[in-house]
Amino acid sequence: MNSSVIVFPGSNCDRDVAVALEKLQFKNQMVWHKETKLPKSDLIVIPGGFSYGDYLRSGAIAGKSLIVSEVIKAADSGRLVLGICNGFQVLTETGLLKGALLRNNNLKFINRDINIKVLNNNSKFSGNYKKNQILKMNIAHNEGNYFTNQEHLKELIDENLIAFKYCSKDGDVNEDSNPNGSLQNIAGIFNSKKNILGMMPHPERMIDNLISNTDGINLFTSLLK
Amino acid sequence: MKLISEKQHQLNSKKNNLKFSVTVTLKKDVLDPQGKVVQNTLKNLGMSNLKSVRQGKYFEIEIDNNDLAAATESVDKMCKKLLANMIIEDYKVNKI
Amino acid sequence: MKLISEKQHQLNSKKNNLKFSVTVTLKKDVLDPQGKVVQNTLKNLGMSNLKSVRQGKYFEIEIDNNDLAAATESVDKMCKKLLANMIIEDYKVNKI
Amino acid sequence: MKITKQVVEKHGLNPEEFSTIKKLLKREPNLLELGIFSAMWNEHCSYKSSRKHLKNLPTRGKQVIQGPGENAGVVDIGDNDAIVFKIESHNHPSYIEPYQGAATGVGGILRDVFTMGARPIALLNSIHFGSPEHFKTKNLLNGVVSGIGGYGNCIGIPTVAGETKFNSTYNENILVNAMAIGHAKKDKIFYSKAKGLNKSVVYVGSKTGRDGIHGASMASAEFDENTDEKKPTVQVGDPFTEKLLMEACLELMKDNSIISIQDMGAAGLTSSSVEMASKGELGIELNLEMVPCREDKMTPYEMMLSESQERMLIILEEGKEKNAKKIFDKWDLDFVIIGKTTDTNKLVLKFNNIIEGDIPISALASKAPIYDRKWIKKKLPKKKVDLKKLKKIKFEDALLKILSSANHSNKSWITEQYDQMVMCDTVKKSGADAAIIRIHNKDKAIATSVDSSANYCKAYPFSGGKQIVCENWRNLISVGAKPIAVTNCLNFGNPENPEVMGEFAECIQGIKESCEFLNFPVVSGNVSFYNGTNKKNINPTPVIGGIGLINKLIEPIDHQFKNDKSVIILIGKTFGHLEQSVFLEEIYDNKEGLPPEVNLTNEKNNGECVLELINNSLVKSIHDISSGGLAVALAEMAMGTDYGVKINKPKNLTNLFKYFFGEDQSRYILEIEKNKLEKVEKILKKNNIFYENIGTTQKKYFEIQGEFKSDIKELYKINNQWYNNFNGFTY
Ligand SMILES: Nc1ncnc2c1ncn2[C@@H]1O[C@H](COP(=O)(O)OP(=O)(O)O)[C@@H](O)[C@H]1O
Ligand SMILES: [Mg+2]
Repeated sequence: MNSSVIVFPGSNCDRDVAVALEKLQFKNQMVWHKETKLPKSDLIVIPGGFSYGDYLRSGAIAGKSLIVSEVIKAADSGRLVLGICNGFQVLTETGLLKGALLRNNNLKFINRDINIKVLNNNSKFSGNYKKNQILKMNIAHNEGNYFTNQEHLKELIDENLIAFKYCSKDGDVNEDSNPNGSLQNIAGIFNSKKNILGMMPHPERMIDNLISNTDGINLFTSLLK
Repeated sequence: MKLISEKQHQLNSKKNNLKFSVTVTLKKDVLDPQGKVVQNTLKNLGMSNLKSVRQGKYFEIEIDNNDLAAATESVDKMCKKLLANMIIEDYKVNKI
Repeated sequence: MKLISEKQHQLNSKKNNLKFSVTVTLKKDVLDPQGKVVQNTLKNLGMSNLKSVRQGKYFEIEIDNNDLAAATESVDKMCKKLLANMIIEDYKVNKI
Repeated sequence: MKITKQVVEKHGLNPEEFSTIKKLLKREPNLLELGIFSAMWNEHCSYKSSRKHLKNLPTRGKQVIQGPGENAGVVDIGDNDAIVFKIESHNHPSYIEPYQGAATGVGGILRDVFTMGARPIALLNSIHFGSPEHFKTKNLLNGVVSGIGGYGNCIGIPTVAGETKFNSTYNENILVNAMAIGHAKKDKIFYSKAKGLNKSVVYVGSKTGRDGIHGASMASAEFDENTDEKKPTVQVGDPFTEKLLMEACLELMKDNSIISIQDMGAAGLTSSSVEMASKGELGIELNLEMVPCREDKMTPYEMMLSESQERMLIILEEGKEKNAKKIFDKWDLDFVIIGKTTDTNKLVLKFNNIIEGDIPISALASKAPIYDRKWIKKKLPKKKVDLKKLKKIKFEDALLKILSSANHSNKSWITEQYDQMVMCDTVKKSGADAAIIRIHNKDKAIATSVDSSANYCKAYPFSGGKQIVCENWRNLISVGAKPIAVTNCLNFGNPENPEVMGEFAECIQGIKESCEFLNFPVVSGNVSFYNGTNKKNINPTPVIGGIGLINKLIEPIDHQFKNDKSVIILIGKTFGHLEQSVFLEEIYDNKEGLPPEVNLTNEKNNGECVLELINNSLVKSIHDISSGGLAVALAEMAMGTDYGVKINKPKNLTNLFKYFFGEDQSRYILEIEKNKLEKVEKILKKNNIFYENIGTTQKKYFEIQGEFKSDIKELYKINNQWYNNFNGFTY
């Protein structure tokens, strides 16, 4: 499977996700944001980091770059797009995913291992997980507080488009297990066609027991099916 | 008041520049954690009669153009295109 | 001008609230990395007659007090104590 | 402008120094030249008060590729891999503007590391604040922590370890020391020494603004009531641009274009150009009208003294300019040829073809003043603390009070604000005795930790200096690493005060003895004098940042208990030294007496033997005993795990508090599985190591038999609540 990782000035998890993709047998290419054409790829990844320093709003400026209009075209034609952390923020800024990511409600950057629950495993991205499986993931962000309007929230729920929710070790989804104030503990969502996934936790950080665990592997291997 | 602004305007015209202020604020129904924390902190600092704080962004934009209408329009475009995220934010443009 | 403000004042008095806007901006010679990036982006988006952008913070503050002088003073105090860092920033308070 | 006495004084130069300048120039300097002398001759750049003593530090070793004198130290870790690292202070700016001060401190030290061709792989920090009750502390603490995080997170380098301390000695002068570590190929290290004539001198990075003019001089002057006046010299950091600069420089370094490269740190363009020329024994000529400027109408004086961040100076090989420029264009950074190397041995500054300054390089560098400042030996306290005279306290109350104190509470509320995992090579992060960072794509790793103990150093600078090196060594050993080299940041008061100078000289003597004995050379460092206000100097606070090597990373080890019913072994002798301990400080506010002495022979033997045990996979978990003594160390091993301990009171116990809270050195606690005990004891005996078998792990409870028993969850809670109580709501 071919993948491309888009690199913006200020992206800093680009190498991490490329390592994960290659380790899991993707044929990966890095794509510099100034390029005007995407290489042929089945999966496009927008990595974490601080594109353009997160200045103005996180993801806002990257959302206006040339390559992103190509990503939008690809997404519209059904290609798979994964936005991790800053990538999720970029996807909301481009409108590929609805809603917005606000400042964490404690106004601090949070880097911590948290748990998420797989709400929907019926997607290209999550097929190798079990429904309601609890994963340990790592978050590292300033703006992960997902917000959307009531109408869209209803759509997310009715169409089962919430991919992951923050939860406790035992799977409780409540205020105590919500690290950043995110609406309904949302940690990741799909678009309505489920070919786009945006998520705040970093699956690429969870592929190696020496560093953390291997809970992120299934996200990448799901895609290989 | 008017006098000063006119004078400023003339001054600006000379330099061929117009200056605008833009404020971008979160929509009413969007939670403003920053504002809330500022509010609490101020209360803890003893500002008891504080009722509410909302926080937003502020921009000062200089345009190299002395056609006020055109300049205003282009600032408005900047807001829509980049400065404000219309899903969660409102903006206001003022000539200064 | 005076008239409006008085009327507003009366209106506010009823609600017993006064509202202020505060803008906090970086001092003139201080680097504004955010403004710089915003400026470059706008230019890249084709806003060719843009001369400069400086970014700052904006606050809307409601005070539960109908004594304008006292309220203004307390907002001023908030700026000095918390909202602005006087070493690198300036602030402005306006009654709105 | 006429150079009056006042103008000279304002530049921080005394009358003797000024007359030396006139002699060196054989004329009066103009204002630009005076500014340049002032920048180069101040403490920060010239090390004029410290140089004489720094010479005593051991800097050599088989593992050392580059010792002090370059942007950072370089050590060999085998397989053509090298580690580049350094620590630096940003104390004064951080006190004035905590967020930006701390952020630019991180930015500065990162540039020191990637200038040498290394990709930064980890950040550390040592931060010292005034007492928690002091009205400024909260704001400074929150600002500094978010500034460190703000910069490191944005640029994408994990912040993996550090230390945070509170003491009223820092009420008016906090300490913010940042350390950066990079990885380079041994055969591809870049230096600042210029070579060759007529080579292009290139300016890259951010534009020059009016910020930080006189910043370097500020860093070397005490605070006083007029500190406010110095305020506008704080710089705003731009981590985004630094990230671009870093990537662009590392990209350019891939081929052979660079002759010499130097970041513009304190004293900006001045110190970078002088340093390159001085090391290369060349001259440099700059055309200042070429300097990319942020503001209109900047003068040569402002350009030469600006401390705008995120800039570099590069000397390029002939013909490489075009390609190099392409790289910087790609990253949207300025790239301008602003001058050339010459054979004049002078710094010549032209502005629109008019010579504005002309100074022999040697006058700025090798002929800068060096002082042999007066210093006096510390008078040693004679008194021993008489425990019988102190109010009685229960063991339980003492332990809980220490665990809930500002200094010993859990610091995860800080470390969670730092991205510790980005780059995906962080094997052990903050919370461990030392962090472990894997070398990318390899199965070896480095360990790193920063340590200080200002109370010990205040009481007896010589043993304090010895102790911090050993503590750092112990922390590295405790994660299974072989200690290889250190960097150091020496934070002291006013060097013109003979007592302060004495503290400085003696601390260095202590550091020297330990480093020499342990083959733990100093490869880089930084001196920060004039920490204090209105003649009140801070306690001497040298900070040691150490690097250790783990050759084969199989089963990384840490200090958290792993199993039920393991045997707990205490290595090293416990005499019960309580003077200068946390126990006396926290419970009785008593700061009398001498700090514990380190026996270097025991230190080395114990450490090497522990390392042997770890390397033979005989140890389940391990923790060194530092401030707080045995009780606190045991609690730290238990908190956050499912296992506590059951400790037997020793038979020959003279005093419970001495045994459990004494801070005798060179000690470790080891968790050993029962079936491995025999093997372990054999190795310990073979090496003549003193050890005691003090108890076992058990589920759920932390217990000192007949004295104290608590659920470890309870201890954990207490250990974690300090910050929330302190902070409440913050901005
Ligand atoms: N400012 C900080 N930044 C990063 N890590 C920190 C900081 N302060 C404390 N820590 C971490 O907290 C832990 C405890 O610190 P400390 O008590 O100084 O450890 P030790 O006694 O082992 O030197 C260490 O793992 C250290 O890395
Ligand atoms: Mg330790």
